[in-house]
Amino acid sequence: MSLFIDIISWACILCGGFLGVTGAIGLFRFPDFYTRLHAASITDTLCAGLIILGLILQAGFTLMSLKLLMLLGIFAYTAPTASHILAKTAFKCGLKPVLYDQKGGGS
Amino acid sequence: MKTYVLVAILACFWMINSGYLKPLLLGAGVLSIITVLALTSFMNRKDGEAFPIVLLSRRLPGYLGWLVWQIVLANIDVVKRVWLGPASISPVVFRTHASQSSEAAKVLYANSITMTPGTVTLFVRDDVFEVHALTKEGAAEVQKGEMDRRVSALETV
Amino acid sequence: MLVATALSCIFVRDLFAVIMVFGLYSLLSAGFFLSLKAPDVALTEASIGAGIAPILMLGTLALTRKRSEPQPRAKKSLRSALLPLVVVSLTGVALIYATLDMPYFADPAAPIHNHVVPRYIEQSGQETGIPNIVTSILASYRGYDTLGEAFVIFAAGLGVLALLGFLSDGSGREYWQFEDTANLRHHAVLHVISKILIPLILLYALYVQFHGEYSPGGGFQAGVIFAVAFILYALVYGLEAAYKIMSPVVLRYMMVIGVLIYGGTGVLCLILGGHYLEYGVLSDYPKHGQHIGIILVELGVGVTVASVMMTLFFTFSGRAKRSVLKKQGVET
Amino acid sequence: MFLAATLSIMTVMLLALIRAFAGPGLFDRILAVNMFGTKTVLLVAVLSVLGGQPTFIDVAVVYVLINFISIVAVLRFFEFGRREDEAEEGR
Repeated sequence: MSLFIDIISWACILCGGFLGVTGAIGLFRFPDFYTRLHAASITDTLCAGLIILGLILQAGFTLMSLKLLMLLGIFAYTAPTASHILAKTAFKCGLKPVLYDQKGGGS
Repeated sequence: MKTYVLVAILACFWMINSGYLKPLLLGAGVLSIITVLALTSFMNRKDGEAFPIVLLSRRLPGYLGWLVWQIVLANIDVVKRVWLGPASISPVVFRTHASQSSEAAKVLYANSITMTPGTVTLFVRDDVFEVHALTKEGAAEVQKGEMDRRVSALETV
Repeated sequence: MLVATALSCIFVRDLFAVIMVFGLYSLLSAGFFLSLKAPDVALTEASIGAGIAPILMLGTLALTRKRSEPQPRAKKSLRSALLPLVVVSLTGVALIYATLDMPYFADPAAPIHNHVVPRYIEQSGQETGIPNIVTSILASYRGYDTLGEAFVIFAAGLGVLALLGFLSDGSGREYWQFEDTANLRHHAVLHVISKILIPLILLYALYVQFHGEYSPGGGFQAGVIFAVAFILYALVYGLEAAYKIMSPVVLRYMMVIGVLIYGGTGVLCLILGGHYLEYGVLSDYPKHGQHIGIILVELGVGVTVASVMMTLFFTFSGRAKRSVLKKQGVET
Repeated sequence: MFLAATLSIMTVMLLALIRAFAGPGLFDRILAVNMFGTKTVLLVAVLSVLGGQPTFIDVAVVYVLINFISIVAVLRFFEFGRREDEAEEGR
């Protein structure tokens, strides 16, 4: 049973790590700020979630896992807000009008 | 009612953090919670915005579960596109209507949109959201309005 | 990790983005402290280095920006922030040079490892009855030092006040309100989120405050986190609203009260027949007395730090905001 | 295996750092810094589980909060600064 939990937690952590690296690569591959924001949001959500989930499984039911859960909660709470205001301020500042891909082809 | 919920949240927060059951520390916790409550109620009175709770709904756990699943799906999609390269994306900006009545529910909706990779809420103006989506498909997904409907359903307790 | 730290060190001169890189640097070094198993230091670094310092620097930047406004290169005035930076980095180089004379890292023969540390580590648990060694050292063995630090912070707050002064109530008031209502609509997300977040942060600060003896933390960190909650409030709801919650006058009193709590604890010990800051006499049982003393002292430190930090922030951003608004007022 | 987690997070941090230095625009930098911060939090969480010390998570929580607030501060600052620039242009 503990082996089973171990395997699941390792799978979670590994997937999380993979997602994180993917997000970071997306940070380089995508053309403009807003699209990069999407790539970053992968790492903010599922990557963080999976890694913390894996850690929780690893820690077992202790105070530590509760704290980790709380961390995840706060994280899930602040991360989208942070990216939202980031996008909004960028949008508001008008420094980077969005790169319409399909429109770029049209006009 | 809202105060009770806030107290419950704060108490949980304290217990999770502290983990000590000594009377001295519990006393300190009670004291802290009272202090925080006093401060927040003071703030609320000053700025006239109450503590927002949509979180009382019974459907919230169900919604969160659905949201997590949505996030997983969207993640897979975005990851695929990262590896496929920039050619596979088609960023669009579009407007969507939020049918929620309360501010807090709207914010929940906006944040849910942001949280799902591939879509980011750019702007909230009254009940119109401006959303940036990585792909046309993602945009269409939001405009179908399922998430909107689900968040609205949360409001009716 | 070290490589990355060094990298950020080198690139720090690059741009106006210096502040953000500085925040990064703080985070990194905090992580470094953490990997050395020094959570107390890491927490301090995280809250002060990564949190307060960039915010205050932003405030300062807004100020300097305003100051260099009359100069012809007004547009590029941001670069003027670069000069102090170069000076600071030169100082840093000098400091690094100085550290060359210090004992090698983790050298067991270094004086610090032979003198008081063994005693602290081995006996602090028994002598003070407090699990967290760092706290017991700071507040008990080194009570005077910490008292001095509290006074230094107090003095810093006073200095800034004396130099910049609180906002004198001028014509700026109506502009603030205008600005606040303008922001209110567009920041709905931020408002709702911070509404929930602020109580949590406040409670967290108090948690850090009261658990200084058990886990990393204590007055300094708690004060900073507490102040950060208010700064968030000020950022989201506008300075004017924050003034209403925590008026500058109250803050000034709080600064004094905080220092007085610390000093008063010492005096109380004197009255009860002990030495200055000898907490053992505060209760029938020395350990219990230590406990009470440390809690009081930490409270004093926390109050001082929180109020000084808020004062700094309010003063800086108040100045910056006023200058901007004044300019706008002139134009319209 | 913890090594794998640590390594991947560090890779992400490194990439984000490069993005922060190379990033063409201001907002790219902020984005990278934000990402860096969140990854630091993860790293701290991993370290705390690795060391078996729940108190480390306190540090992580402080990071999350501080990171969020500094992002808000930076953005508010630029919003504000922009208004100033606008005023300048309007003159």
